[in-house]
Amino acid sequence: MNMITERADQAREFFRPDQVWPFLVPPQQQSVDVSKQVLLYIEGVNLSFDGFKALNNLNLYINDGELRCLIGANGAGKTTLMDVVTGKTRPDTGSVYFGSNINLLEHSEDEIAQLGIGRKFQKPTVFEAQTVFDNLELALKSNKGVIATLLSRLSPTELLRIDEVLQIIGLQDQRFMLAGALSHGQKQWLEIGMLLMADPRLLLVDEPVAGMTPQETERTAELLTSLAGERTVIVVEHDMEFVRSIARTVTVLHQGSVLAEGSMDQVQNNKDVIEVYLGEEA
Amino acid sequence: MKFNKLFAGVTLALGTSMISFTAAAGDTIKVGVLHSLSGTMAISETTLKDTVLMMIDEQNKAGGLLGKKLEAVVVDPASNWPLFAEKTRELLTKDDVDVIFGCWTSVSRKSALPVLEELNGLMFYPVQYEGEESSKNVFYTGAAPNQQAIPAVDYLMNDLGVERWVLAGTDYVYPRTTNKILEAYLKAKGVKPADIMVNYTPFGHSDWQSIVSDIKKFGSKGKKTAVVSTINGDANVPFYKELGNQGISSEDIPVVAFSVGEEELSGIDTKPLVGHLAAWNYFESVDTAENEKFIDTWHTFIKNDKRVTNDPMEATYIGFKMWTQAVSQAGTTDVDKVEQAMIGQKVKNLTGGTAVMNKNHHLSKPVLIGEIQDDGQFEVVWETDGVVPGDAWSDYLPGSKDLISDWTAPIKCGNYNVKTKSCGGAMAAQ
Amino acid sequence: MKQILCISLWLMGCLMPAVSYSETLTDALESPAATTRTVPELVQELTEKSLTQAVPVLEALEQQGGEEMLPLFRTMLNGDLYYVKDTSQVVGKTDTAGEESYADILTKAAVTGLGSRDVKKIRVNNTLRSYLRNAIARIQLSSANPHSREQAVLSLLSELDNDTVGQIREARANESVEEVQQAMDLALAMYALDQGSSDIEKLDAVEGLAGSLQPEARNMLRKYAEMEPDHADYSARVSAAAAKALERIQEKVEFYGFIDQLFFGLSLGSVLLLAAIGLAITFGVMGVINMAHGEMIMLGAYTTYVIQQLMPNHIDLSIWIAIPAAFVVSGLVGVAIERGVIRHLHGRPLETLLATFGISLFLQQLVRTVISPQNVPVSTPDWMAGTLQINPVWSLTLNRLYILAFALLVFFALLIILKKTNLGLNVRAVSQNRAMARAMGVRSDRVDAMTFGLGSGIAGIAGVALSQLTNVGPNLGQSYIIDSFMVVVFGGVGNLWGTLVAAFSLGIANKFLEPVTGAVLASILVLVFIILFIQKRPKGLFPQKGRAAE
Amino acid sequence: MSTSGMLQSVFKDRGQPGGRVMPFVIILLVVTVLASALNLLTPEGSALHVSTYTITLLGKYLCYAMLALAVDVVWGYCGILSLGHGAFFALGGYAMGMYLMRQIGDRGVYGNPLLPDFMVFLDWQELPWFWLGMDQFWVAMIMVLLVPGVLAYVFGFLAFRSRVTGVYLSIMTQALTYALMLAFFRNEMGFGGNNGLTDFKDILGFDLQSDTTRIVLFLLTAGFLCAALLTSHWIMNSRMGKVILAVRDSEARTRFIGYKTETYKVWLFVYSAVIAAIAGALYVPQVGIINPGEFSPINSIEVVIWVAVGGRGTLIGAVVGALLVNYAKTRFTAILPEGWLFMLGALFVLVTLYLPKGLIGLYSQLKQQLGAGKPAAAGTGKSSSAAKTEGAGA
Repeated sequence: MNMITERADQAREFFRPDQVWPFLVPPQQQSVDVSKQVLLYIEGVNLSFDGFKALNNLNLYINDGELRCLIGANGAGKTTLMDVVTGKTRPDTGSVYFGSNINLLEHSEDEIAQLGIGRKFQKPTVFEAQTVFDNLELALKSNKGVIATLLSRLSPTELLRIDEVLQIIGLQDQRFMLAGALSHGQKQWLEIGMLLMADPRLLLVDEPVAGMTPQETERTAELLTSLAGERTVIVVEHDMEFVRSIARTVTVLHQGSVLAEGSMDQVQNNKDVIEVYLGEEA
Repeated sequence: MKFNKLFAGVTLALGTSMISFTAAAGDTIKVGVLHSLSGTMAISETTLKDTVLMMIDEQNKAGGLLGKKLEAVVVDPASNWPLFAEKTRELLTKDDVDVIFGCWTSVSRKSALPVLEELNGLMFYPVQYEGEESSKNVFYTGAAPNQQAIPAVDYLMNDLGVERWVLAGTDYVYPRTTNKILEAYLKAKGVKPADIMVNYTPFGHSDWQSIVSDIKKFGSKGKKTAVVSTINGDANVPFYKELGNQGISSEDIPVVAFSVGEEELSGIDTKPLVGHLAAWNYFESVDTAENEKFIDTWHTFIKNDKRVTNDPMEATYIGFKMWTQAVSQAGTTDVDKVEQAMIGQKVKNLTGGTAVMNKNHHLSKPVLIGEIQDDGQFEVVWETDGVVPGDAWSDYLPGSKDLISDWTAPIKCGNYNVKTKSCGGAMAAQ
Repeated sequence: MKQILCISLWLMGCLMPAVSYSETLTDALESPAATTRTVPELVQELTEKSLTQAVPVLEALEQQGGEEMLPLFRTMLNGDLYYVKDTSQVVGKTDTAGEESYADILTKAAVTGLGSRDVKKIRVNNTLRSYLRNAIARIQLSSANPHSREQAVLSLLSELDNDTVGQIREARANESVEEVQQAMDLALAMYALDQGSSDIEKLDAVEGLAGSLQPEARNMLRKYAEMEPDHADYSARVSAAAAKALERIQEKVEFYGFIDQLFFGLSLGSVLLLAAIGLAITFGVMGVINMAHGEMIMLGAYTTYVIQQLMPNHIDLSIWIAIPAAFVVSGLVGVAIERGVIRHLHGRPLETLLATFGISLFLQQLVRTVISPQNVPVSTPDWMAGTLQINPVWSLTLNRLYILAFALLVFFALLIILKKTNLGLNVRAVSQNRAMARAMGVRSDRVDAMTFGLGSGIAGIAGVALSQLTNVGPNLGQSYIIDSFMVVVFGGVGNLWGTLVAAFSLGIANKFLEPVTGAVLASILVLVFIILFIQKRPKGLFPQKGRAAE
Repeated sequence: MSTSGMLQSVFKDRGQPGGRVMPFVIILLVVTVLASALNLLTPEGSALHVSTYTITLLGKYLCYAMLALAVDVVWGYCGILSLGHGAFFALGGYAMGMYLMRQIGDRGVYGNPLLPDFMVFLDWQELPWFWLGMDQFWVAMIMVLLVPGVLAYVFGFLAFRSRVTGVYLSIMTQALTYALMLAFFRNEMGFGGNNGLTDFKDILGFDLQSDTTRIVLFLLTAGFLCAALLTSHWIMNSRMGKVILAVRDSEARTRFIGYKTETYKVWLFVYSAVIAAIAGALYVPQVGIINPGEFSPINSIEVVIWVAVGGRGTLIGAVVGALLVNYAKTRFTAILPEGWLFMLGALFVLVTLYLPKGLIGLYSQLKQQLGAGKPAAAGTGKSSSAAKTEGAGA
């Protein structure tokens, strides 16, 4: 008898008219908590592929609004680190937090992107079969559900935003050209433009100036510096000149963990860094 | 530019094909041939197409029919069941054929049947099948279950003293129905359910280890055991091979098959099959003057001395002969008249005796049981005393035991219920 | 009834030629069938009698000729007994190395100058065959060869009667070989259980049967174990003892049944392994989806057929020639496909899939047109036929055993090729990093062709093995293609060991499911399982790890 | 989006793959209506008469065209090469077949009012549960949509969530249809085994063998095909369409800009499966039989080649490809039965090697080459280099 009433209670609870079932509640967009000034926490992250330690007890904190450069030799773990932050790869151990409240390891790539983390790949990846305009439209910060995209139409403000970004990346004249027909440098710009469309809180930029002319490099440097402050930017780059031109803080990765951190000059005079780089050269 | 040429070639090919297709015939009687020439069934059916062509050739040499030449219209339903319906419609409406010889599998017949009935066509179906059908528009010249399965079981039971039965078949309608009938028949003969093992395998089953091992265990219980096999086509070779490999000889556990004939044996290494049995209405090895002539004509026609003859070929032969006789008798190729004239037609069997077309559109034929020899032929070990009339509806199935088929007046019905004295199903609605 | 009596009397005559020869002869003389015909006359009669009339003639022959009739009976049982059309002389055919020769069946004198058209076969049917087999067994009870004696006793187990048992008892006294003694004891125990006069005798007999796995012994025990209490022979003690003995035997039988099933599974696994292993190379290592893989198998099987047609008299050897030939044929076709089509579709796996599917349709139709749309016969060499009888309830079929061994051999050979040879090194280099391998001077296009040729060639070898198990026809390849892909995907692409494990586990799973669900449902369940498994672990059982695998 | 908006997008040529469909839809409708009118209104034997045989043949082609469209939607636009779409087609067909079977009622040969004939002679005593309610047209129609839809959803959900892509997915779809084929071949399943379902009498009370019913079915098929074309066009031109193309070209990138790609793929897969199922449901009453052969993997692969011939990633291409290849098949199997498989095999190879964009691609290429001669069209020259981009990578 007791059990029956218990069950009935459970059922009543389940069908309460004043509440929606938990699985029907739309997931709330969490806002990032940056009260401690830190936007990205990476703590004790380990990751190995078939015995090769790609990331080795890596600790890294990125402040809100910072522009940080990551440098390091090939295989130091730079790209892998980006993979971990954007959800492409799960670390074996460790934690990655966005702000102090969002555990990035619980989210998938698309959710992380929606949280406001944008990424530019080493090799420019744009949707080559679609126009520049469509590429930007796709990247637009908007509701990205199936029904929403099926029924959506561009609002005037959105159109304006696209025009604005086209202006920034200098592709106004190519707006209806297929992205596949762009030059390498233009694709780089388009990808940056797509990042801008998404209006992200944190940008991960992997070798943005590879294959760019000196003028383009200069413009990129300007753009990235201008973005910092309002947004947080992490740049991975080999071009030391470029790094020097934009960086305030530089982090050196080596064999999957942080070797040194500081201003460009500090890092260049760091004993460990010199040893590793000279050692490699020798 | 390469594409242009290719494209032009395709267009040209399509164009010419349309022209060649409209070659019209003069005053001829058209005979439709509806056998798969490609796809999985082509192996069996191509032979029947050639048989019909041979018969037409012979008939034309003998002066044609009603003073007209016969003309074959061959189409290829490509072993694709819906295509059988489509091609039937093509034959009956586009080509205006007077009769169709065709189909092998039950499903192809079932597919063509509604079209035949709708357009009032006439078809001869030459393959042993599960029965349970009688259409006004179809004549069934192959064996019904009571002309193949039941005599075979009688032989095993009475002459070989078989007490335990394995009913092994491919999982489709012919084995299912045949085995249902046999199970009922065996039980009526006092066989205990524990002494019957039924097993179904998919088409083309090739790994027979477990099943043969089960049969071996089933057969080692001290009673004489036999396998009644309705295993279809491709699956047979691995089955017999496995039997041989597991050391089961035809003396221990004989297998009697209903789908293994000369044609099937010609494609396999017969060593493991020697001594096993098959039940048919015809064997190439039967020594009669008619058969010898038939085989000779066949070898001349097909220009290959090694080609064998088989039961469905004889069924085609009988069907064709009967049709020509019925057309001559009716003096027309009109379907309704020919249909009435068909009933009672007699044609000499190739194996001796006379086949008679019954009121139910099935034949009365003798039943033979042969043992497989290592040259791919059968040695007749037993035959029925006289002819056995084909049953459209089995007496051993609960659904059909009250049904008969009689296409003569006054019944004129394919599924007449003798209890309710009424014509069931679709006929009732008309 | 009288006939039966006569037969048993003759039988005695055969069994005890020294003791009561004259006695039986007189008896036999009285029977209607046995007039005083001589052996040659009787043999002559065989050429005239129809199948149903032949048994009495054989009976007479057995009775008169005794052991001398063995060659005649054996030849007849094998279907090698002929008679010369012109002279009615009865001859036996021997087939050595494809040369047919005939010899008079009684005098053994060679008869030369006969072709297959000059002789007619003396036909046998099942009734005759089983009669001949038993007659041979009866004659052989006194054979000099202990193995023949044992076989003779065992084949008589199913029809023990008073006289046979008498003979066995007699022979037992003089028997010195242990195996034969055991067989004879078994026969005697069976007889004692069935015909024994006292419970004690019967209980003794049950004891004697308790360890035996012979199905006849089991049947006898079962008869008593399951005997209804109202039966005349019923005895509660015997019945209980028999039931207990039966239970013990049943345990053993079940154990061997399990082993049997395991072997079936391994055997099916070996077939899957053979079919899939070539694919494991082309798909796994090169990443090329070759839908024409099944047709490579088919070509191998057809190669076997063609070789057998070319050397019809050396079937035993044909397989050994077919293996390298099939490798070469399928391998060359593979290379041609790679050079002609796949090369142009590099890095477009879905297009490759479609193009190779087209090739598979093309090859099937080619075989239909060139050879025949029908299945073609491929003979099994004698050394592959038959079983390895380990005990009465457990035997391994030889062809399956060979194919299992062969599959493993091919597998390990391939493993060595990939691990230890230069080609293997190049293959691995190209599959891991094409650009780098090229920079190192590896001719990647050549390696691609070689790899594809290797995979296809191995498929060809699989075809040789499959030709021994199943139909050789244009559709042969199609029936294995889906299974092959399943095995490779399940095992983990690019991992040969994975393919091995996957093939055997799928084979075994299939065979253990089959008795429960039936063959069709078993294959459906295995398919569904793989589909679900791949969702869980998209990279298979043994995935390649690391960034290279992305 | 309003209807007018939808129409607007349909007429708007944005250089998207697929291009304009409205002219094609209009042509299609005109031709079918004309053919129907000629069949019904002109006497037999008249030069203008279109025979019922031709109508059923065309009806069949249109069903195949719809199936091809379904495959194209997932393969051409989203890079999901399904080698198992025949399964959805057949399931839709079976649902319709079950309804038609129940419609026979007591007119079967055994006169059993409840059980279809094949159940009677297999000695079944009662209707299996999944046959219940199938005598109601609306239940059957729901099943036509629901069963394939749910199967596609479950399969897609599992596969796309665990990121099974490319050839793996193709092989899995093939295994799916193969497993279904084996299952439907089993007589115990209660779908008539190898014989399938046949001997249908009428649909919603209309005699299936009357010319009028055939014409109505034929027109319905054309109507559904046009509706599917328009809907697909609308989807592909919405932002969702752009996301789908993006998924095809770089799924990872699409994810990194915040789209849950698996959801898009699942729903597109379901949409495509439903189109295939409707095609199957329309196919069955027109050809008069449905049997497990429709599940055979080879059928599904053939559909892919229709799409490839016509031009994948263009809606019209799929339809044109299906019509052309099937017409050629009908013609060539009549003339040269043995030659057809050679042709089909060669078609597979040639199209993948030399015509990656199919006939539609060839057509636009030719048009462009001709146009390039005129100075006015010089501006479009650059986009031709994009034609090299291969759509359906793994």
